Amino acid sequence: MNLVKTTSTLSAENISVWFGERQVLENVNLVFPANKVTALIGPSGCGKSTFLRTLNRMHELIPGAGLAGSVYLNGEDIYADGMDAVSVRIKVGMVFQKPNPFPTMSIRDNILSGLKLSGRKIENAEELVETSLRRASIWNEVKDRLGDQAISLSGGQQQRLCIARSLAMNPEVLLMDEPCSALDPGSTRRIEETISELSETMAIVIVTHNMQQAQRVSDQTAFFLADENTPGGVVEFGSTEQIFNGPIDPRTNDYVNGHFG
Amino acid sequence: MNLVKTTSTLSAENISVWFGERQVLENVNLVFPANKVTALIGPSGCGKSTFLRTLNRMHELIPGAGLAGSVYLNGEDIYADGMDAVSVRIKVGMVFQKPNPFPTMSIRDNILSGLKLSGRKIENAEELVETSLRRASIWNEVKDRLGDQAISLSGGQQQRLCIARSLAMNPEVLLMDEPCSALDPGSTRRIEETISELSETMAIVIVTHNMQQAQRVSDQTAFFLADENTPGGVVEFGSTEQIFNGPIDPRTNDYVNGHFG
Amino acid sequence: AQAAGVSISGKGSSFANGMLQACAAAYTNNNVTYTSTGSGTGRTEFAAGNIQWGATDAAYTSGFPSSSYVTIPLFGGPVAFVYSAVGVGDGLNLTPQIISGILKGTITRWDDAQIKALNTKIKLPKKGIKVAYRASGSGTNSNLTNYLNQTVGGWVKGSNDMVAAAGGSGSFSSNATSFANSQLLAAYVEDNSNAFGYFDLSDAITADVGIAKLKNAAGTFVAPTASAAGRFINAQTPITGGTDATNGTLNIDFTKVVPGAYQLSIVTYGLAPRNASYPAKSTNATKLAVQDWFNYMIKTCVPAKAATLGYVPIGSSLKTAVLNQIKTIG
Amino acid sequence: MSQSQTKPQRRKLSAGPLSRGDKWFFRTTSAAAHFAFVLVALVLGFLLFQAWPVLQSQGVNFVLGSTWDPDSDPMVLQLGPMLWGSLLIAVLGILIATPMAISMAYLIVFMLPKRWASVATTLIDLLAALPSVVLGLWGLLVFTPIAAGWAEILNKYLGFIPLFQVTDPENGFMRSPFIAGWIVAVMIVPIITSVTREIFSQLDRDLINGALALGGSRLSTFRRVIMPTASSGVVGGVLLGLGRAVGETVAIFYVLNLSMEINWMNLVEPHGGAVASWILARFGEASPLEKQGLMAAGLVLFILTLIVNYIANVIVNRAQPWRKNQ
Amino acid sequence: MSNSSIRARQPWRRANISTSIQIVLASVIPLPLVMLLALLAGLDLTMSFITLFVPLQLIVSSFVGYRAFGRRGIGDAILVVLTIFFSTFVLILLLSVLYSVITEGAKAISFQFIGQNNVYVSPTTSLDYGGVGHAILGTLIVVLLTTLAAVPLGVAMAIYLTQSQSKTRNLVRTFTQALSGLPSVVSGLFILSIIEATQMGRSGITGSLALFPLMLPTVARVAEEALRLVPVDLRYAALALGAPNYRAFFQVILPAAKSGLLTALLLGLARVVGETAPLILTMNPSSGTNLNPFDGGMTTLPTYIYNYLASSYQTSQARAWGAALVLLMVVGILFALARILGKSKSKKSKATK
Ligand SMILES: Nc1ncnc2c1ncn2[C@@H]1O[C@H](COP(=O)(O)OP(=O)(O)OP(=O)(O)O)[C@@H](O)[C@H]1O
Ligand SMILES: Nc1ncnc2c1ncn2[C@@H]1O[C@H](COP(=O)(O)OP(=O)(O)OP(=O)(O)O)[C@@H](O)[C@H]1O
Ligand SMILES: [Mg+2]
Ligand SMILES: [Mg+2]
Repeated sequence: MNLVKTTSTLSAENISVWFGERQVLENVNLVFPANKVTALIGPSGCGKSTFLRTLNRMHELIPGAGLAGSVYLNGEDIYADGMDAVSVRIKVGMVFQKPNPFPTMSIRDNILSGLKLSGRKIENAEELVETSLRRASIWNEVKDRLGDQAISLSGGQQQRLCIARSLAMNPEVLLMDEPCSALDPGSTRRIEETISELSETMAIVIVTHNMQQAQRVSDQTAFFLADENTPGGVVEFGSTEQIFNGPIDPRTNDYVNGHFG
Repeated sequence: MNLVKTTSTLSAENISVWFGERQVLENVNLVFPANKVTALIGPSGCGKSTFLRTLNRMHELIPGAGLAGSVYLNGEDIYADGMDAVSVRIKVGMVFQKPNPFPTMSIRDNILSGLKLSGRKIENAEELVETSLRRASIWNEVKDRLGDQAISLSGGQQQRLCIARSLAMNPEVLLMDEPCSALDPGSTRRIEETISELSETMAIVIVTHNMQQAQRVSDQTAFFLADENTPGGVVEFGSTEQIFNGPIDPRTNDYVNGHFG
Repeated sequence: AQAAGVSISGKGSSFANGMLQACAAAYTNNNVTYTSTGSGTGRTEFAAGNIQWGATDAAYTSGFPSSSYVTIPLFGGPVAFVYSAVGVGDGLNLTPQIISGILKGTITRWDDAQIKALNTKIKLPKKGIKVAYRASGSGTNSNLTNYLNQTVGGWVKGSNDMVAAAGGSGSFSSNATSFANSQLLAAYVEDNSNAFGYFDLSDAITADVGIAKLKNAAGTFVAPTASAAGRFINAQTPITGGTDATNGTLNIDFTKVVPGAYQLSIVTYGLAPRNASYPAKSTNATKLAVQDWFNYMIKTCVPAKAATLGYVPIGSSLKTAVLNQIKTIG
Repeated sequence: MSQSQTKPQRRKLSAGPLSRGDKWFFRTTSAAAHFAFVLVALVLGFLLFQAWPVLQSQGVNFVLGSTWDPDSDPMVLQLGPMLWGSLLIAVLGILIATPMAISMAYLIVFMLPKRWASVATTLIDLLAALPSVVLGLWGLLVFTPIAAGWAEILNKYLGFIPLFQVTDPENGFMRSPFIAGWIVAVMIVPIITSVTREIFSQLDRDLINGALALGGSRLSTFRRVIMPTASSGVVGGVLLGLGRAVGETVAIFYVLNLSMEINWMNLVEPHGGAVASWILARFGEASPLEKQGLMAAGLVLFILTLIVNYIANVIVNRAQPWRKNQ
Repeated sequence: MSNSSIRARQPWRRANISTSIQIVLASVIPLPLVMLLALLAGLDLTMSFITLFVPLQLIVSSFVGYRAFGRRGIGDAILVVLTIFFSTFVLILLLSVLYSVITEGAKAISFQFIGQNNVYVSPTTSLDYGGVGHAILGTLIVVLLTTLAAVPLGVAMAIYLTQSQSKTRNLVRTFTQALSGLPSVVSGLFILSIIEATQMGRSGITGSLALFPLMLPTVARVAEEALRLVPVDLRYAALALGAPNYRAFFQVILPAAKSGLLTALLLGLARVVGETAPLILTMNPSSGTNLNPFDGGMTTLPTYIYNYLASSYQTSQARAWGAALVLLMVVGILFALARILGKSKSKKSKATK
């Protein structure tokens, strides 16, 4: 799989990943262009989440983690010497599978938490809170109770709050790890809408188990697979249209048509 | 939906369920005829597992649980006064989402555990172990190490062991709650084969999130749905063929075609 | 090591601890356990019937056992005034008046004029005195109070014949530090410079402290030694023909003029049951064992070991009376 | 599709007869469990029975007054200085122990590599079981001279603060509430560390990862996410330590100069109080009447720990909805 | 696609390592400096450490942190330095306890010290005679009796708290917790008041009774946790197979929780084995060996220490230290056992996941 490094916002080159002695990913090459949504699909345990975490240097927090290859953000290697992990994470936002708002903070403080945590000055706090919540399409639901505890929200609202929290940092890339798997249909629909809107201003990478969701929201799709006892890797990567309607690899075909998993 | 109570093995009538004051199911009517596989599908949290647990009186183990309606096993109300929960559970077996063999017992003892636990005599132990393991299509894999700890098996094998453990009790109905969701494709395929074979001798009820699986294994399908803050219920119930290819309710159509969840 | 006979346990005087432990260890007819708790505890525990025998430096004046019992003088010894004043060796000269002043907090410095006047040859430290005293009910305290009250005056006793010390209404300076038993007190004086305290001579010999000379009624300064204490004790008169409470005790007069005597010397009494049903956990065998144990102490152990440990055996003038007292146990 | 218009009737569940074995199983265990009530009632009952005459005759002054004179007629038994001393020492112990325990827990959970973390955990758990008599032994013979040195320095340089004032600096700095506080701190540090470590390690990792993914640094994550989320649990651990500190007997007995003269806050002044040690010191030679007074002191002490425990419970269980899901 | 020559690397380490080196250097340099200053000024070592070394260390580390990470480096450096400082400080204190007990205790300890009793021992007897054998036996007997009552009862409580659905569970839990706050001296007073009310006299059994209210809540609490750790799935699986509750408990839950319950037992033992105050109130000491818990005095290791600590004789203090070391060894053995059992448990539960 030969990908040309073009004007891409984020690209992963020859990424291999280890946990201790065990290799779980081998030679992954993917490019995530600006303003595009990329879906990562594949059966459980094939390394999607792990790969996602290498993209904003969350991977290194796990003791014994190992990595080979490079990740370029606008041409700069985020693993280069002297590159500060914190500055990378500020540019590459992340939303987790389980909504994880800070339980001790109000809705408003959750939005501002990123700035406070990274020690940046907050100007125009009110405006920032409103824009972020609006972009995550949750403003209308919470505008009257910004002071309430974040956990008083429903699961779907919490997840959109977490998205808003990331947006407040104004990231260049947003990583989402199965953001809807714990949510009801209504919330799922709303988050999918949010994703389409956000893709106008940033690159988005989303891991999902839901084939229909991948088809609905993504522009390009990468199919990960790990055979038993071998490291996982990308089997096929291309436009979503192609992956779902004309996959080249028979395993991709099997997977997207629900023959396993 | 008017169902005639005929030669059915198990039937649920007007089942409503509460947790404390919160009602999570309302008025569910379903019939599970002998030798048929029934799939329960629906988005997360709509009450499928809860309903399943009312069918063998596992529901009552949760503090604050409430129930209305009746469940008939061969015409007898299993919730009737003087009916012993233990005797119901012996007739209606259950397999859980996460494989849960008894970790302190060997494979062999796991198979016999049901009889020992329910205080029944064990005759022909060896024969029973073999038949049960054969029916769960795991005999060949474990026949040489029946004395090993059950947890030394792989996830898929453990799940089939749990099925075998239920089969050793010779149940009239087998309930399965997402038995494959934690398993790899190969194990999934084998369990699906087991289900088809078993359906020749008992009624099977299976909860699944995998639409393809429901289509592959079941004869009839019930679609559950719960709108926000209202109790869940059955939206549509019919032959699997009809539910997937000609659903009457538009919500069923949306769901089976992956438009939410 | 398994002892023959029965087990008898006693509690009480920490003043007597050194002597009693030594005798208990050497005694083989029965198994004797002695726990140094302070005379007060010894007496209440004996009165409550919790132990088979007791040891006290002050006889009962209240809280009597509910049954008949015997009080037996076992041995005596001096109470030493000790200090750890830097640069001062043994032999600081002290009077009852100075001691009373130090304990009450009216004399607070080592270089106080009154002390200086008596110790012209010693270079006293220009430091405050850290006073340490016994807080729990002890025979040492009781005798000290009697002594100071008779020689200086103004010292009052509380219940159980002890100084009411810790409550603040007592006679000790509120800056003084209190200790539950004399061994803790000894450790304190040893570890602290410029401290002052008092305890039995046997502890004083083992501890690394200075020992003061005390002015006696005859007007001479005498160091606490077994023989000096013996002179004082053997000059006291025993009481007979009274009650259980008084019989066997000595009528100690701290103002008595005895040449060469160390004035603050005290006597340890053994307590033993006389009633068959007392104490609650006693049997006849245990009473015989107590009898045998006391006989052993008076006849064998104390005369042999007292001198090296800093105690005084009962003098020959008293011995017959004491042995007769022991016969009434049981 | 559903035909029932009337509200469905809830049925009685578990209607079936329990087997004989189960009946016995539940009866026996339930009897055992309810023995907890019996035991608490017995302790309170017996102590109250013994203490009643004293409580009645002394009234509220039993806890407020500061004279303990079993010789006067009528007897005056007032526990004030001991109660206050117990609290003073316990609070001092907590103030010393808490920052250390939190540091230790943070070190173990967030800084040490796994192997060292488990070594440290074992060590701390072991030290939590140090018998207090051993601690007293160490306190008396090893620690007191050292801590007296610290107290002297504090008095020398910070003597203008009432906390570190003494009436007579010549008097040595031993056997003060300051030293007892340190001993108590050494005793409860492992307990608080254990609880805090447990809570830190059970913190939702997603929450910490969330903070790190938002560009949080070590300090900001600790201050804004870890501590606020763990605080109520940590407070629970601290109060557990406080309960222990208030009830500590032998260790304090060895290192404190017990005095009925109240010491409000002069930490390095060589006298103070502690109810439990007072009981131990007095009971041996107490007359039957004074013994009743000591029983009353025990009762008051137990009630004090009950109150501390109750507050701990309330704080730990107070609105923490994010814990319910776990 | 696969390229077998690639190796696992940790690129993020590089930055960390250079910072770490700077931090280590920064920590090492102030140390001799401060020592020298302290030596010259004749300052107390702990004090100079606190007043000079720590502030110096804070400044240097903040500087290094700032150079590596900018402003946030300052805060992180301060956090790290303070954490390490406080932890080290408290560890030194705690280890000093262990160190004192071990070095001082080692002087007294010998086979004869562990084996012999105390009958022929006086304060001046040399350390070659007598020992704590009787106290070890006394401790074992008293604690064993407590255990016989507290463990079955505590485990039964834990069963009730985890297996039944009864409404009084929370109340039982609250009371158990209240009991766990019972000061040990109060427990002693409680039994003492019973002794005095019933005239039963003191013996080993009264000591055991005084320990009982202290051990019970510990066992109940830890046992409850151990039973709670057994996945509820297992219980449901057993019940779904038609097991009555008691069979599900004894055949499935109990075997799975066995090591956890043993931990409960050992922690309960550790809670009471060092108790002193309640035993002083409720038992008479004995210098001889007494194996009859219903009659006569009995010495336990803590009361032995307590009594010997009350003596200024060198040998007596040495005996107290020796007994403390023996006591610590007993506690240590209990903990090692608990730890080993706890380990095998966690391995098992990992394997089930
Ligand atoms: N912290 C870790 N330590 C060791 N191995 C890990 C760790 N996290 C994940 N793994 C292993 O790495 C492999 C990939 O895991 P990962 O979570 O990335 O899979 P995934 O594709 O996200 O699966 P899922 O769809 O279930 O989320 C798995 O085999 C997993 O067991
Ligand atoms: N023990 C319980 N106590 C209270 N509420 C419960 C309990 N178990 C389930 N519920 C609630 O009942 C509803 C139905 O839950 P249930 O587990 O039956 O859903 P489900 O359809 O099986 O979902 P899933 O597909 O995620 O397994 C949910 O809203 C859930 O929150
Ligand atoms: Mg994942
Ligand atoms: Mg479910």
